[in-house]
Amino acid sequence: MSGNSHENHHHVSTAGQLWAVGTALLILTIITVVLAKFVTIPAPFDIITAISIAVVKAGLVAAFFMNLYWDTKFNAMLLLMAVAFFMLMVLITLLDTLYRVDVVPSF
Amino acid sequence: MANHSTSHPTHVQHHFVDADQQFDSAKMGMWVFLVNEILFFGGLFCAYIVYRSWYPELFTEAALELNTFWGAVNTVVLIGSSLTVAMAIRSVQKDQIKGLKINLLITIALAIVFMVIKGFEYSHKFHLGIFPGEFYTFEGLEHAKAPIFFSIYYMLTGVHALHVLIGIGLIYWIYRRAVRGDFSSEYYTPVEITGLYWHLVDLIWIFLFPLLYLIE
Amino acid sequence: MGSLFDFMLPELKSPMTGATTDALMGFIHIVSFIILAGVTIAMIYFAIKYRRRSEDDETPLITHNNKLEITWSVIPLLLVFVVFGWGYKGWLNLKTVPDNAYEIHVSAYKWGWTFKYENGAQVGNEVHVPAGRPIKLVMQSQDVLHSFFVPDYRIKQDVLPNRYTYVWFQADETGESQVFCTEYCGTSHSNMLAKVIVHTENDFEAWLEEQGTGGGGTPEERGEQLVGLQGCASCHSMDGSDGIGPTWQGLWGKERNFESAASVSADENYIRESILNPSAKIVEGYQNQMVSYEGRLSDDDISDIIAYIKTLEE
Amino acid sequence: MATAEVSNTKTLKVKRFKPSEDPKSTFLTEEKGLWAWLTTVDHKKIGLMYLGSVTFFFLLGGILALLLRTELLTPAKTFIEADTYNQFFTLHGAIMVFFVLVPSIPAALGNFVLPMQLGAKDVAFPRLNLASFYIYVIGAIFTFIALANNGLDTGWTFYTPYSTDSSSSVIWVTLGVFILGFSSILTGTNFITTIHKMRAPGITWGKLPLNIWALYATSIIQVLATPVLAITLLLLTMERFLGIGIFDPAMGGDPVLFQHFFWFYSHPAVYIMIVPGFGIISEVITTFSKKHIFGYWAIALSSLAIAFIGFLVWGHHMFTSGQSAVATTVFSFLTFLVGIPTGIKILNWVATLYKGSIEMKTPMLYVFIFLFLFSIGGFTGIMLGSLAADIHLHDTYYVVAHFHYVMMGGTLIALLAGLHYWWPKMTGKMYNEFQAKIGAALIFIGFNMTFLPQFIMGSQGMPRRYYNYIDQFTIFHQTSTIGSYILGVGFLLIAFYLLRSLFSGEKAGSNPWGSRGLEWQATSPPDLHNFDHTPVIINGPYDYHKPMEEFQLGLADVHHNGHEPSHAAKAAAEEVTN
Repeated sequence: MSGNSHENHHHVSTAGQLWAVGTALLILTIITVVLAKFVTIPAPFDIITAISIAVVKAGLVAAFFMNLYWDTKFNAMLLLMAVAFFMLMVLITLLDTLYRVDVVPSF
Repeated sequence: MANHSTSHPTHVQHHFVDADQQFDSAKMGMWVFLVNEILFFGGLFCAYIVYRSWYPELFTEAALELNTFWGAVNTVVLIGSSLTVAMAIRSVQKDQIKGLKINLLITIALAIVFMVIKGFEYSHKFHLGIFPGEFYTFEGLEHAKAPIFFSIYYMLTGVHALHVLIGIGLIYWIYRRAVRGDFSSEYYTPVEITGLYWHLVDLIWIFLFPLLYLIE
Repeated sequence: MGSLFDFMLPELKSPMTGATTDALMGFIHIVSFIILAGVTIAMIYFAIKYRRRSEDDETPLITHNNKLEITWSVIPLLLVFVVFGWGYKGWLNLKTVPDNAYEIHVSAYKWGWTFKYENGAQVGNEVHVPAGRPIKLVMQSQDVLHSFFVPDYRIKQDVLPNRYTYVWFQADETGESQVFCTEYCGTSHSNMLAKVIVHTENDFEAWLEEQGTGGGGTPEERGEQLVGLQGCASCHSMDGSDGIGPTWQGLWGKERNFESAASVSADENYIRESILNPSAKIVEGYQNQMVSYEGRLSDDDISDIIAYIKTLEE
Repeated sequence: MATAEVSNTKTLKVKRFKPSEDPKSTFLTEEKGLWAWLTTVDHKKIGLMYLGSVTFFFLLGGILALLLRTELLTPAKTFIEADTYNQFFTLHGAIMVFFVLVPSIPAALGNFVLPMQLGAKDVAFPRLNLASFYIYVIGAIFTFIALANNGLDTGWTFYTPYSTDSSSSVIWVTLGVFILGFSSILTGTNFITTIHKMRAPGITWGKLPLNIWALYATSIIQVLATPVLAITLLLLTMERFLGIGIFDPAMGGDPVLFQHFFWFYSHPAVYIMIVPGFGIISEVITTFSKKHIFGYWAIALSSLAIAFIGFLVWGHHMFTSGQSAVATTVFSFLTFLVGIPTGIKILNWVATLYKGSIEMKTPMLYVFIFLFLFSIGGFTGIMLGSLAADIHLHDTYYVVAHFHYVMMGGTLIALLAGLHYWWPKMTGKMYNEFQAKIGAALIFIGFNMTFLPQFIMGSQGMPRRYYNYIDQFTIFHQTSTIGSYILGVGFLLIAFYLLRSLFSGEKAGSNPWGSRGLEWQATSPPDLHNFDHTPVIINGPYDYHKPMEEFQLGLADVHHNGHEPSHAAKAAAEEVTN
C-alpha cells in the first residue's frame, strides 16, 4: 500500500504556488488596512468586510499552507468542527448577553 | 514479539504498521490538537465579542491607542514566516536539507522580529500607564470600562505571544534535528506538524489584527 | 400517589406563583414513576424468565426493530414537549409581575438581607408584606452572588452585585414563610436566612407607619435596632460568644491587637473606620470578611451604633 | 467453514489463534520494577496507574463526603467549623469531578481496553499517554499545595465574584485543574487518533464495539470542551493576579459571563463522565445475556447525539442566575432533547435482555443497579430541565440527589461494572463472587438510603451547601448520613475482596464470561503487546450466534505486525480452521 498511497498523502506544493499564496495574503492585508483607515464604510459593514477578508486569508493559509486542500477531508472537517463549535459558543452566549433587560428601580 | 522490528525503518515506532500510518496518525493527532487551540482562543474571542456588543463605543475609542502601522507590519511578518515554514516543508519533501535549514532560520528570525515589535508596543503602553485590569492608570480614555478592553487586549495578544515563543522553541528544536540529519523526504513528520502549529499561530493573528487594530 | 408527592412539597402559600409548579411536578413524578416501574419490572421479569439454564444456551438474533425504536423515541419526545410547554408557561407567569404589585427593595450582603420600603423604612432579615396583594422584590447584592428562595412560594432568583433582579409573589393568608439564601456565599451562607411575615392589609399599613417614623427612642435604642436591621449581629455577638467577627461585648475602650497594624484602643474613630473600611485593621485571629457599610449607614446611624456599643459592658 | 468473501476486497490469509490459558509472559511479568512502571509507555500499565490514582482520590473524596455527612447529623455544629465544612464540600466536589469522574472510565479502564478492542498494540501516541498521566499527577500536586495552604472554599464551580474575593488558595487549585485539563485533552486526542488510525483489519465502523463508540464520543467532548475550561480558569487566575475585570463586578465585569464560560465546559463534562459508562453497560449486558445488542446503531449514534446536544444546554444550570429570558427558554427546550437519546439507550438495553441467556454475575448485577439508579437520575433531570420546577428546585438538595444519581448511580456504578467485568483480564485473577454480590447489595442499599431522602428534603426547600439547617430537615439528614456509612462499608468490602483476589484469587481463564469481544481473545493478563498476532475481524462484537472460532482469527503470514487500518474496511478473511 505504501507505494501508491504515498503520493496521495504527501502533496508537494510548487514554490510558485506558495509564493502566490503568500503574495495574495500580503495584498489582502494591504486592502484590509486601506479599507479600515482610508475608506469610511457604514457601521456594521466595516466589521463584516474586515472579518470577511480575514476569513479569506485564513482560508488560504488553511488550504494551501496547511495543505488541507490536498489532505484527507477528515482533517478539514476537524477544522470546520472547531469553528462551528466556537460559533455555537458565541451565538448561544449572545442569546443571553444581548437580550438582558435590566430592571430599573423606580425609587 | 522478538522480531517485531524487522522490516521497520528506525523512525517508525513499534506499534505502527508502517511509516504512512505513523505520519497520518501524527498529522491527525496534530489537527485534533489544533481544534483544542482554536477553542482555547475561542473563549477569549467570545469574551471579546460579548464586551464589544455591550460597549461598541469603548472599542472604537480604545482601539485608537493601538498602533495600526506596527500591527500591520507584524501581520506581514507573520505571513512571511508562514510562507517560509511552508517552503521549509517543501524543501524537506524534495530532500533539500539546506533549504530546510535556511527556511527554518528565516522563520525563527521573523518570529523574533514579531516579538520585538510586540515588546515595543507593550512597553509603550506600560509607559502610558495602560496596564491590564486594576493596575490601569492611563487617563486618556473617558470610558469607565476602558481597563476591560485592555485586559482583553493583553489576554489575547499575551496568550498569542506565548504561542509564538513556544513556536520559536519548537522550530529551533526542528532546526537542531535537521542539522543532525534526522529528516529526509522519507521522514519529516515533526517538521510537518510543527508547521501546522505555526500556521495556526498565524491564523489566530490574522483575526486578531482586524479585531483589535482596525476598529474605526 | 398524589398524597405521596404532596408530602415532598411544602404547603403552597402563593398559589399565583406556585400552582403550575406543583401541578407540573406532580405530573412529572407520576409519569416518571410509571415508566420507571415499567422498566424495572421488565428488567427483573427478563432476568428471571430468561435466566441462563446451561452454558450452551442459544439466543435468537434480534438486532433491531425500527417500529419499536421509533415508537419509544417519539412518545418520550412528545412527553417532554408537553413538559417543556407546561414549565415554560409556569415560568412566564413567574417572570410576569402584575401591574399593581407592591414594590420592596432588597439588599443582600454577607450574610443577611435588608428590605427597604417606599416610605424609607428598613428592616433586616424580615420582610413584612400585606396578604392578598402581589409583591415585587427588586433585589441587588452588596458583595457576592446570593439567591432569594422562598420554598412556600416556589420562587427563587439570584441576586447580583452589578444589576437588579426581581421576583414576585402573592401570599393569600397571613403567616410566616422561610427565606433561604441558595447561592453559596461563604462562611455563614447557611445562616443567611430571613422570614416573610404576611399581615392583613390593615395591620401592614399600621406596621409600615410605625417603621416609617424611624421608631424614635434614644440613640442607644436606635443603634440596637440598626444592629438588627443591618445584619451586624449575624457576625458580631453582643454576649461575648465567638462569631465570624469579634464580639462587641466589652469592646468599648478596650485595647485591640491587629494582624498588621499597631494596636489602638477602641474609640469612636476606630469603630467608624471599622464600619466604613473594615479591611484597614483586622483583629488578630479573624479573617478579612466584612464588607464596607459606606453608603448604607449615615453618620447619624454610625453614632447611634457607637452609642449602643458603649452600653455593652462585660 | 465457509470462506468469507466481500466484493471489492482483497483476501487476507488468516488462521485461528486460540489464546493460551496459561501465558508464559504477560505485561505484568515483563518490564517489572518500579522504574519500569513509572516510565512505561504501555497503555495497560498506564491504565492501571490511572486506576490506582483514581482510587486514591476516590478514597480521599469519599472520606470528605463521610465527614460532611457526619457534620450534618445535627442541625447546628456537630464537630467541625463552618469554614472547614465549606472547604470540605468544595474539595469533595473538585476532587470527585476533576480527579475521579473525568479520568475514571476513559483514562483508567478506557486506556486498558481501547487498544485491545481495536486489536492494536498500543494507542497512537504512547508517550503522550504517559505524559498525560504525569500531567495529571502535577495537577494533583498543585491541588495538594492548595490543601496545605489555606484550602479552597469557593465550591467546585469557582463562581465569581466569590472566587475573586476569597482568601483561600483559589489560584493553586485553578492552576491545578488547568493543568489537569491538558491531561484530559491529551487522552481525548490520543483516543480519537487511535480509533481512526489503529483498527485491526476487518474492524469497520459498524463492527466497532459500543464501548469504543462511547469513548469516541467522550473524546470528542474532551477535545472540544476542555480548552474552554482552560481559558476560563486562566482568566480567573488573571482576575486574581491582575484584576482584569472581565468577570469581577467590582471592576465592571459580569459574573454571569463567568457562569457561561464555566458551564460551557462543565455541562459537556457531565457527558465526559457518563458516556463512557454507557459503553461499559453495552459490553457487559450483551456478554451476560449472550445476545446481540438491540439497536446497535441507535446506541452508537445516540452517544454522538448526546455529545453534540450536550454542548447546547449548559444554560440550564443558570435558570435563576439572571440570564436573559430568551436564553433561558432556548436552553430549557434543548435540554429536553438531550433526554431522548439517553432514554433510547436505556430502552435498547432492556430490550437486549429479551430472550437472552441471562447470567446474574456481579458485573451484570451492577448493570441492573445502573439501569435503575440512572433512570431515576434521568427522570429527575427532566424535572430540573422544566423551567417552573427548576426555579423551585435549583440549588436545593434535589439537585444534589439528582447529580449523585447520575454521577454515582450512573458513572460510578458503570465503573464498578467495568472493573468487575475486566478485572480477570487486567489481573488474571477472579474475585470472590459471593462477597462481590454482598458488596453490590450494600452499595445499592446505602446509595438509595443516602440520596432518596435528599430528593424529599430538596423539594421541601433544603438548600445545598448548608452547614446549618432548620430543624424540620433533621430526620432526612440523619437517614442520609446513616446511608452514607453503609455505602462506605460497601466500598471498603469491594476494596478488600479485590485486593485479596490479587494474592489468593482463583486463576482466570482468557475468556471467563464467554464474551465475543476482541479484548477477551488475548491472554489474561494480556501479553505486553496485547496480541501475539494481528487479529482479523470478520464478525461484529456482539455476534453471539456465530461460533467462538470465528472470533479468534489472525493474519497467518505476517506474524509480527501488519495491521492495515486504511484498508481495514475492505478486509475479508479466508479461514484456516485448525
